[in-house]
Amino acid sequence: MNEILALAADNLLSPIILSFALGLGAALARSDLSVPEAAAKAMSIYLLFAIGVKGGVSVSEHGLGPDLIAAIGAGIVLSFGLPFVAFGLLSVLTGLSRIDRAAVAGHYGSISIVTFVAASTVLEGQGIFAEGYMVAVAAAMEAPAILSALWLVSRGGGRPAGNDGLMREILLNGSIVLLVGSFAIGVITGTEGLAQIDSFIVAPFQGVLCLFLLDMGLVAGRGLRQARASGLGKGAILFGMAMPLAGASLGLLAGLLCGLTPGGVALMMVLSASASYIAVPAAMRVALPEANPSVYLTLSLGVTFPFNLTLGIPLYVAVSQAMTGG
Amino acid sequence: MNEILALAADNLLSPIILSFALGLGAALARSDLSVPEAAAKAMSIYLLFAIGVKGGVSVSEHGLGPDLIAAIGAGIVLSFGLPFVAFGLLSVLTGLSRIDRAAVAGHYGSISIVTFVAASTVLEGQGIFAEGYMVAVAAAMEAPAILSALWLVSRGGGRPAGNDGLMREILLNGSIVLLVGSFAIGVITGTEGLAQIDSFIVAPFQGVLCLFLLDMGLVAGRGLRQARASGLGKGAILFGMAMPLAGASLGLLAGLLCGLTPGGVALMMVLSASASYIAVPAAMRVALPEANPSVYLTLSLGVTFPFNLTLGIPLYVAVSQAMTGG
Amino acid sequence: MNEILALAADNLLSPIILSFALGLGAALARSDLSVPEAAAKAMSIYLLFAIGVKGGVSVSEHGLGPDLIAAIGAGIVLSFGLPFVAFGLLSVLTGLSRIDRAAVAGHYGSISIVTFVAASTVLEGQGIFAEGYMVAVAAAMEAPAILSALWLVSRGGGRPAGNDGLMREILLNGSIVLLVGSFAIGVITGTEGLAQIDSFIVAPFQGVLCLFLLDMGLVAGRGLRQARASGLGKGAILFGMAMPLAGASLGLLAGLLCGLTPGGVALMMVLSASASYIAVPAAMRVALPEANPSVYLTLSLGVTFPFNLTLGIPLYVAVSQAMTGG
Amino acid sequence: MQTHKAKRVVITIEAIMQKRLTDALESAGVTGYSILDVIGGSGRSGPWTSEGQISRASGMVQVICIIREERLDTLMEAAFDVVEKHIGVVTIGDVEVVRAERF
Amino acid sequence: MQTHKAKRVVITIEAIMQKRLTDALESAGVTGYSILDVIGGSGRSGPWTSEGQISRASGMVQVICIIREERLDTLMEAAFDVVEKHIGVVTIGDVEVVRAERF
Amino acid sequence: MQTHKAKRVVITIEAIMQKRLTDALESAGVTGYSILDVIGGSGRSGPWTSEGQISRASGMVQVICIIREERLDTLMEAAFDVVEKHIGVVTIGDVEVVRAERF
Ligand SMILES: Nc1ncnc2c1ncn2[C@@H]1O[C@H](COP(=O)(O)O)[C@@H](O)[C@H]1O
Ligand SMILES: Nc1ncnc2c1ncn2[C@@H]1O[C@H](COP(=O)(O)O)[C@@H](O)[C@H]1O
Ligand SMILES: Nc1ncnc2c1ncn2[C@@H]1O[C@H](COP(=O)(O)O)[C@@H](O)[C@H]1O
Ligand code: NA
Ligand code: NA
Ligand code: NA
Repeated sequence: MNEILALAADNLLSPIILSFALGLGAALARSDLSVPEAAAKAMSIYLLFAIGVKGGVSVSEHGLGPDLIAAIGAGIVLSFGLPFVAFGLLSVLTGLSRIDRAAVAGHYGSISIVTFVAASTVLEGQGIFAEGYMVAVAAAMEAPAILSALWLVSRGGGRPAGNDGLMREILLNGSIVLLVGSFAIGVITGTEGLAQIDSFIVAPFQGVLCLFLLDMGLVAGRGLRQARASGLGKGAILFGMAMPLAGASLGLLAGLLCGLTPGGVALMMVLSASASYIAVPAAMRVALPEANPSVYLTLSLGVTFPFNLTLGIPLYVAVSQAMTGG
Repeated sequence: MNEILALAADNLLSPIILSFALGLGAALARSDLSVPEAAAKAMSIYLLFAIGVKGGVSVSEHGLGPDLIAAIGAGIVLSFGLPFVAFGLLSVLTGLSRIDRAAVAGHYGSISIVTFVAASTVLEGQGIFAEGYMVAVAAAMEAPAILSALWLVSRGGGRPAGNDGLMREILLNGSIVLLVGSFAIGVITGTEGLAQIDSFIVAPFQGVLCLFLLDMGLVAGRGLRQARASGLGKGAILFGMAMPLAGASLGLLAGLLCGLTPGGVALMMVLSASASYIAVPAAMRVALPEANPSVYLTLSLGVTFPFNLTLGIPLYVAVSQAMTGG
Repeated sequence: MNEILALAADNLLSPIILSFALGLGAALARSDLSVPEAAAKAMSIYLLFAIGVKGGVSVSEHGLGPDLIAAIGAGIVLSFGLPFVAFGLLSVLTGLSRIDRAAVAGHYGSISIVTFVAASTVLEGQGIFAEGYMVAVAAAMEAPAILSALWLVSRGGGRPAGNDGLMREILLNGSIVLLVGSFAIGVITGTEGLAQIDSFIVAPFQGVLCLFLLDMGLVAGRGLRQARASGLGKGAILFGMAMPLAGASLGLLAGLLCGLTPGGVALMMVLSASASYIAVPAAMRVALPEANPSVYLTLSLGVTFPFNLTLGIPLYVAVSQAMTGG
Repeated sequence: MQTHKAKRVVITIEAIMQKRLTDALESAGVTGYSILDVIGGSGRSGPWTSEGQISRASGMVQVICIIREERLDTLMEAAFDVVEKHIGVVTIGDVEVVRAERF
Repeated sequence: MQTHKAKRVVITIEAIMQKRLTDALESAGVTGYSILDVIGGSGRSGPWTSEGQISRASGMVQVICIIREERLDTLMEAAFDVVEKHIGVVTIGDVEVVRAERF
Repeated sequence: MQTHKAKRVVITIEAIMQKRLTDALESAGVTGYSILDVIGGSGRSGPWTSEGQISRASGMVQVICIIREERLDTLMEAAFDVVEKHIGVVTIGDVEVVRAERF
C-alpha cells in the first residue's frame, strides 16, 4: 500500500502529469493559452509513430511468441465485452438515455492511446519490461467496442444512422493505420532501423509527451467548464472513476490468463481501464448523431483520462506487480 | 572595448543571428519564404516551456535565496517605471500623438521573451551563470507596463476602451501562464525531472531558436517593408535604439542593487532593454484601438528587437561583467 | 549486380522507405490518415534548413576547391538541357499536347530536394563522402529548367501567361532562398556553429525524414488514386521511369567531367534523375495555366519520386561507385 | 460585365460528415464546391473551438456550392439526406456569376 | 424544398475581440454562430498576413450568424457596441434556410 | 440601425495567383479585402485537399471584397484580367453594410 502511494506521489510529480495539470488549470482559469490544432495533430502523429516503432522493434528483439495471438484475442474480447459492463453500470448509476449509455459504453470498450503511452513511460522509468506487441493489442482494441455500442442501440429498437462505409472507416482510421503501420516498420527494420531514428523517436519522446499532455489538459479543462454548465450528474462522474477500475480488473484477469509479464499485465489493465477520445467519438458522431457528445467526451477526456493518468496507472502497475509476483 | 567588439562579432556570426538575418533578408527581398502560423506558435510554446523548466530546475538546484523577492520586486518597479521614461523620450524625439506614445511606452516597460532566451543562450555559450529565477522576473515584468500605458492615456484625458476583463486577460495571458507554469514544473521536478526530458528541452533548444528567429526575421522584414511605405520617422527609429540603452542602464542599476550575479545583471539589463511584441500589442489593440499598431509593432519588432539581438546583448553582457567584476 | 540488389533490398527495408510505403498504402486504401498542412510545411523547412547547414559546414571543413564552379555550371547546363531530352522522350512515348509535354519537361530538368536528402542519407549510412556544395548545385538546378519549358512552349507558337515578376518569383522561391541561405550559414559558422545546433539538425534528421516521407506517401497515393480515375497512359508512366535513367546518365557524365568524388557523382545523378514537385509546379500554374497539373504532379510525385527513392538511389550509388572506382 | 444569376449554397456540417456530403453531392451531379474550415462556433449544443483538438469528432467545415438555380433542388435533396440527422446549417443565397458556362 | 427567409450577418473583426463579440452576442440572446479564420487582407491600415505570426494582436476572424430577420436589430446593437471603436466590417445579406425552427 | 447597400465579391482563386490578384485590385483602387483559406474542393479538374501539401501549386484562397456598387465594374475588370486564364470562381452578392464611409 505504502509503495502504491509512493509510486502515485512520484507519478503525480512527474513532468508529464504536471504538464497536464498546467493545461487543465490554465483552461479552468480561462487563460487564452492554446496549442494550434495542427501542432496537436502533429504531436499525436509523432507519438503514435514512435510508440508503434518502439513496440515493433521490441518484438523484433524478443520474438513474438505464441502469446501474441492470445493477447490480441483477449484484447478483442475485452473490447467487445467491456461496453456491456459499462452499459450496465451506467444504467445503475445514471439516468442517461439508452442511446447516450450505448455511446458512452463504446468509448470504454475502446482505448486511449495516450494513457497507454503514459503507462509505458512509467514502466520504462521503473525498468519494468513489457511485451512490445502490446501496441498491436492496443490497435486491435480500438474498433470492436464500436460494434457493441451499435448493437446495444439496435437491441433497444434504435437505428444507427447511415452506416455505409462506417466499418471500413473505423478500421482504416488514421490512428489504427499509423499504429499498425509503424509497428510493422519496427518489426521489419528492428534494432538496426531504430538506431537510425532513435534520436528522433526515443530521446525527445517524453518531452513531446509533456507538451501533448499540456494540450490535452487544455482541451479537457475547456470540456469540463462546458460540462459544469450543462450539468453532468454525480452518477456519471462516479461512473467515470468506477468503470476504469472494473475494466482494469477484467484486464488483469485477461493479462494473467494470457501469461503476460508483469509489465504486459499492467498495460492490459491500462488498455481496459482507458476510454477512447479519438476513434470512438468520431464513429459515434457518424452513427449515433442523437447521442450527446458532451456526455461522452467529458467522461472520457475530463474524468477517466485524468483519473487513469494520476491514480490509475500507478495502481494498475502496483497491482500487476503484486499479482504476478513481478 | 575590444572584447565587446569581439563578442559582438562572435554574436553576429552565430547561427541564431544569421538565421534572423536570413529571414529579414528574405522578407525584404520579397521572397515567398514563410513559416506556417501554427509552426511559429508551436515553436514559441516550445521555447517558453523549455526556458521555464530550465529556470525552475536551476532554482531547485541553487535554491531561491531572499534575492528572488528583491529581483521580482525590482522587475515590477522597472516594468511600471520604464514606460514613463519611454514616454518622455518619445515626446522629445517624435511627433507621435499622446495615445501612440503611450502605446509604444507600454511595450518598452514590458519584455521580449525571445530576446531573453537569446541572451540566456549567449550566457550559456560563454559559461556565465545566471539566476534561474530570472525567468520568474521576466514573467513578472510582462504586465505592469500595460497599466502605466493606460494611466498615461487617461492622465491626458483619453479613455481606454471597454476594459472589462482586460486585467484578467493580461495576467492570464498564455505566455505568462506557460512561463510561470513551466517554471513551477522545473522547481517541483528538479534535476530528476529534467533528466527525463532534457533531450527534448535542452539539446534541440538552439536549433529551434534558429528556426524561430528565421520566422521572426520574416515577420520583422515584412513589417519594415510596410513601415517604409507608411513612413516611420527618423526620430522614432532613433528612439528604438536609444530606449533599450536607457532601459538597460536602469536594469543594470536594479540588478546591482539586488546583488545579482554578473549573468543575472546582464539578464536584468536585457529584460529592461527589450520591448514586448506578444502580450502588450494584444492588450493595446483591446484597450487603445486608436493607437496605430504599425508604429509600435515596427519599433518593437523591426528596430529594437534586432538592435538588442545583434548589438545590445553582447554590450549588456560586457557591461555587466565590467560592473560586477564578473 | 548482386551488390546493387543487396543495396536495393537494404534500401527498401529502411525506415524512410517503409514510412513512404505506409503513407502510400494508407492513401490507396482510403484511410483518413493525414498530416496537417502546417506540419508538412514545417518539416520541409526543417529538412531544407538542416541539409543546407550541413552542406555549408562540410564546405567550411573541406574547402570549396575550383570544382565548385564547375559543378554548379554543370548543374545549370543540365537543368537547361534535360527538359529537351524529356520533351523528346514525351513526344515519342505519349500523346500529350505540346503544352503538357513542355510543362512535364520543366519538372524533370529541375530537382526534387527530398530525393536529394534521401540519397544523402543513404550515402552517409554507407560512409561515402560527398561534396558539401552539392547542396548549392541542387539550388542552382531548381530554376533554369523553367525557362526551357517556357521556351519549348513559345517555340510552338504558344504564349505563356502574364509573366511579370515570374523570374523574380522563381529565383526568390522560398525553398531556394532557404537552401542557399542555410548553406551560407553553414559556411560562415562552420563546425563551431554546427556544434551548437547539431542535436537539432543532425540527430533527429532521419526521424523527421520518415514522417515527411509518410506525408509524401499520403499525398502521392491520393494523387495516384486521382490519376487512375483520369487515366494517365502507360506511355506516360514508362516515361516516368525512363526519364530518371536518362537524366542519371547525363548526370553521371557531368559528375565525372567535373571530377567529383564517388558520392558527389551519385548526388549529381540523383539531382538529374529527380523531378521537381515544389518550385516547378507552382511556376507552371502561373505561366502555363492550360497545362494539366494532374499530369505533371502524378508523374513527378507518383511515379518518378517513388522510383528514385526505391530503385534509383541504390542504382545510382552503385553505378557511380563502379564508374569512379570508389 | 455580363453576369448571370446563380445560387450560393453554404452547408455548415461536422467535419466527419464532409466526405459523406460531398459524395452525395457528386452522386447528384454537383461537381463544383469549395470547402472552408470552421474554427469554432456555438449552437444549441454549446460553444466549441478547434484549438488543440486532435479528435476528428469535433470540428466543422463549410461546403460552398455555386450552382444554377435549376439544379438547386437536386443539390438540396442530396444534401438534406446527409444533413438531416446531423448537426448542420444550410443557407441559400442569390449571387451573380461571371462565366455561367462553368456552372 | 420548403425554405424560410433569414439574415446572414458576417462580422470581420480582430481575433483579440472575438471573445468580447461572442460574449456580447450571447448576452443578446444570439446563440448560433460560426467562426472562420481570416488569413490576410488589406484595409485602411494596410495589408497584413497571418503567416508566421505568433502575436495575437494581428489576425482577424469572421463571425457568421444566421438569424431571423426579427432578431437582427438586437444582434446588430450588441455587435456594434464591440465593433464600434475597433477595426471591423459588418455585412448583412439575405438567405433562405431550411430548418427554420433552428434560428 | 442605418445600413447602406454594397456588393460582396468573392473570388476563389489558386493560392499562387493571390498576390497577382490583390496587386491588380490595389492598382484598380480597391483597398479593402479579406482572405480566407480554402482547404479543399472539387471542380472540373477533380477533387483536391490541402492536407499534407507542401507545394504552393495546389491550394486555393477566397478573396472577399465589400465594395460600393459604383466601384464594382472597376474591380471586376481588374479581377477578370487575372482570373481569366486561371482556375477561379467569381461571385457577386448584395449586402447591407453599416459604416458606409468605409467603402
Ligand atoms: N445560427 C447559426 N449561425 C451560424 N452558425 C450556426 C448557427 N447555428 C449553428 N451554427 C453552427 O453549427 C454548429 C452546431 O450547431 P448546433 O447543432 O445548434 O449546436 C454551431 O457550433 C455553429 O458552428
Ligand atoms: N472592403 C473590405 N472588404 C473586405 N474586407 C475588408 C474591407 N475593408 C477592410 N477589410 C478587412 O478588415 C481589415 C481591417 O481593415 P481596416 O480597418 O480598414 O485596416 C482588413 O485588413 C481586411 O481584412
Ligand atoms: N461551382 C463551384 N462552387 C464552388 N466552388 C467551386 C465551383 N467550381 C469550382 N470551384 C472551386 O474551384 C476549384 C477549381 O475548379 P475547376 O477549375 O472547375 O477545377 C475547385 O476545386 C473548387 O475549389
Ligand atoms: Na477500455
Ligand atoms: Na523592457
Ligand atoms: Na532533374
